[in-house]
Amino acid sequence: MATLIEQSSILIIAIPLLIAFLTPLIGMASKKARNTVVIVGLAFVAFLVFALARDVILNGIHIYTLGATSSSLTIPEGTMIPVRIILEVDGVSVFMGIVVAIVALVAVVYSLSAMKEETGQNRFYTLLLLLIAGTFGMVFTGDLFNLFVFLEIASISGAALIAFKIRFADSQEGGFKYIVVSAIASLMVLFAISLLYAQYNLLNMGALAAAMQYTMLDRIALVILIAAFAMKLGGVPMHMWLSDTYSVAPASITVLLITASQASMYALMRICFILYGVTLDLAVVGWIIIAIGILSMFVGVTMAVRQTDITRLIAYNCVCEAGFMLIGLGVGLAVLGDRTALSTYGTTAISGAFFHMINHALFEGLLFLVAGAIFYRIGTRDINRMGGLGHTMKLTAVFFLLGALASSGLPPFNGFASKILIYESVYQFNPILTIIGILVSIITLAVFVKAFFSAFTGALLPKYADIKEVPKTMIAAMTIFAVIIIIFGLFPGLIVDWIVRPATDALVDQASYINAIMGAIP
Amino acid sequence: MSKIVRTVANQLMLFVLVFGIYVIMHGHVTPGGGFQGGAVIASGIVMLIVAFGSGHIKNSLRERRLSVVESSGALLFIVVAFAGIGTVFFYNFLVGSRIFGGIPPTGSNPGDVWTGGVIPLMNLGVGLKVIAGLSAAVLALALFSSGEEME
Amino acid sequence: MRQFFAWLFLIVLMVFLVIGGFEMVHPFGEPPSTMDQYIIDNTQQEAGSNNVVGAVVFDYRGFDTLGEATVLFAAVTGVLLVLRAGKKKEET
Amino acid sequence: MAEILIGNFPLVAAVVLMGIGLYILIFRRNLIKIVMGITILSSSVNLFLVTLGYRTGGIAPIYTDAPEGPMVLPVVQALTLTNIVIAVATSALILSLVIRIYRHTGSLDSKKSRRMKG
Repeated sequence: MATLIEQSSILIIAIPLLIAFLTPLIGMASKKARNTVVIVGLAFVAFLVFALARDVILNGIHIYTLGATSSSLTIPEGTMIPVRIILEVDGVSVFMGIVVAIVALVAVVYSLSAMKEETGQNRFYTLLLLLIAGTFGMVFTGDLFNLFVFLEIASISGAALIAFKIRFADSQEGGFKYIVVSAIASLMVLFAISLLYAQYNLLNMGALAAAMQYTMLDRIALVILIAAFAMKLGGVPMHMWLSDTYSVAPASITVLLITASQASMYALMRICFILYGVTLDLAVVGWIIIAIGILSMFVGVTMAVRQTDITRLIAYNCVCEAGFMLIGLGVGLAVLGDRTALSTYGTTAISGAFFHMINHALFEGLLFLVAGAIFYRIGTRDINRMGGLGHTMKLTAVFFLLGALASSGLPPFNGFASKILIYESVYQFNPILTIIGILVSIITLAVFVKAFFSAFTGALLPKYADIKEVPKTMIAAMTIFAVIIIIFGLFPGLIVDWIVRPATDALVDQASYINAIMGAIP
Repeated sequence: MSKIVRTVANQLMLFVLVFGIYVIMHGHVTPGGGFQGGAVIASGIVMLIVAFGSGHIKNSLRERRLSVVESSGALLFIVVAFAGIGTVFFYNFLVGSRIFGGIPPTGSNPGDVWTGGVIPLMNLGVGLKVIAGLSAAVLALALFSSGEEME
Repeated sequence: MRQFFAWLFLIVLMVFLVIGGFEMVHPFGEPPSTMDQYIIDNTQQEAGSNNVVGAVVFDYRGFDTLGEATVLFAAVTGVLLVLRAGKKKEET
Repeated sequence: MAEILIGNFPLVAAVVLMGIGLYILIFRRNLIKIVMGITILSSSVNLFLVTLGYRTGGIAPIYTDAPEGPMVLPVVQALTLTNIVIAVATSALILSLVIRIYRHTGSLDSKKSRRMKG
């Protein structure tokens, strides 16, 4: 068991890759064997993630040097800097890992019946696994260039999956937009990495953080990195692609794309808090991120009001919710240098953002799965052409209501628990931000109530009279999300103590991240 | 294409193959490696597609087989990486052993193929992957734009 | 108007990059090289390879290459997925 | 100024290529040209990376029959190799999507073939 945990950080990335390479071969022989291998493999990966999370939270940062004579040998003899690629797993990484592991399992379970009728399933599952492996790689790696490579894996497999439904022209357009945006963003990331490499001849994040001088070139690199990752996570003004791609992708893929976006947000935090840290001009950078957050909230919620397409509505709500996380993180970043402010409300704001991140993945995931279920049965996404679906698809209606209430931040659901953390801490930083947040939440509620009433209540339309509830595995997938939402809503304190608080502590503790790589060298 | 082009392409393919395999298998001694050699051979296959037409090539290069070759190349790569997990993932466990285990003298030397540890094996895996992958992609694009479709 | 702002953005970005890049990047031909010099000096013992770039690609940064091979694999799979012949007739 | 430009000629070339790539991405609406823009942008980053690793009078970092002289930095060359392969993969995928879009809409103009707005 100890060896398994020691190797687990690489196994979590390598096992999905291995299964992805095997899937085309197994799939030729038997569909059932392929589905079993995918599910069992991902369940094993999820188990490893939880075991690793427990170990990291109890024993501190986990280091894995690839290709060295020993996995803890970060710095080879005869030099003072790390040479090889190092996986560095701290509280933030395992937090993101838990999010990805839960969502990945649910997405695969949902796909089993949702994709039954489609052609090209072998390739679908291959790319699904690659997307999951890419996201895991992004959150576990401690090397900047490695981050870029995994970003590319996630974007390319994501784009191909968005275009999966080839009979609709919209899907191809969505895939095209996603890949163009991702390609530009990742080239910007690479350019920024090369600027950093040019000065320090390093690629490891911990070593770079230790060597960081915050010169003019570093500032340029920081601006480019923030722009690129904000583009990838769909922050306004670079949000145009998000609604077009999320609305046309198969529902299980959209859920994974949300986690891929959150991995970009993780990378943004990693760069601001760990790579640059207190050398940063904190207030300015913090306010830039807060500004992106406020804009995202406003634009997301106002655009959501206008939508008649149910998936586009949820996609704009995603933009809006991402704004909440950005505000929480921005406030945390703005007070990072100020110890008293950090301990009174800074860490609470970051905790709120983290908690909202996992909640966001859960309730937006649930909403997208519900929208996918409706599309699966009636073949349209237009709210105005739906009506009375609650009579026949009772469970789906309940799940939609659950997701909508959680997203609007009503007690006792999980969205309330995380939003209240953000509200109360941000209020001490700047009260206006809290007022904006509450306002946006109210409008969100109005949007969802309208959508719910026109889609699920009212008289049952005659053309939908013989609509049945969706297949069992789809219901099972939605139930998993719903149960976790309710548990998180009822016991928020436990979740915050177990996984959110360690993540927050790891994020503000730049010194131990550097020490894990550089050892005793100051 | 005309008969001259097809005959010349047929003859040239042999040299392309030999050169590509040379580049792949000497990747640890001379400039080159799996990606470069794979691209050389894949461009040879593109030459055949241009000369004979994609419909003709489709009959001999079936998509299924290309998929199998591509997957096995990728699997060879990741399995060699996994094989080092007794020490650390990606550990070069073959240096100093019987297989490709030679250690070249320090500094400038004439070069020896029997060196490099796992590097030649990984080059081979990547080479197979790139050959099959690039030809499959080009073939699919060519077939699709000429109106036919892959299986 | 949009054109004007786009041009402005482009020009400002270029000036920014040129000034920032030329003034700050190390002088051409004399890069800082602690990590790279270590690799150049130790490749032959550690990886047993004469080709230093090959050793970096497959040994020191082998994980990147695994990712790179995966990117290619994903792209080829994606091309074949997008260009597959759907069984159902297209209905747009 | 002139000395800086001549001394850093490869950097100038990289920035010019980057400008061309961004110009295409911002102002051109043809989908194929967008693919070309991304490829040019990627080439500019590759050129920049390789330039960073150059040492005056350096030789290729390969010990087989190596002449005397300092070796240029190998890591950037490996990074460039990775990025080249990634660029190939990206453009292959984008081109296949463009072919599909062309089949569906009969146009390569991004304004005409665009269906989703807002």
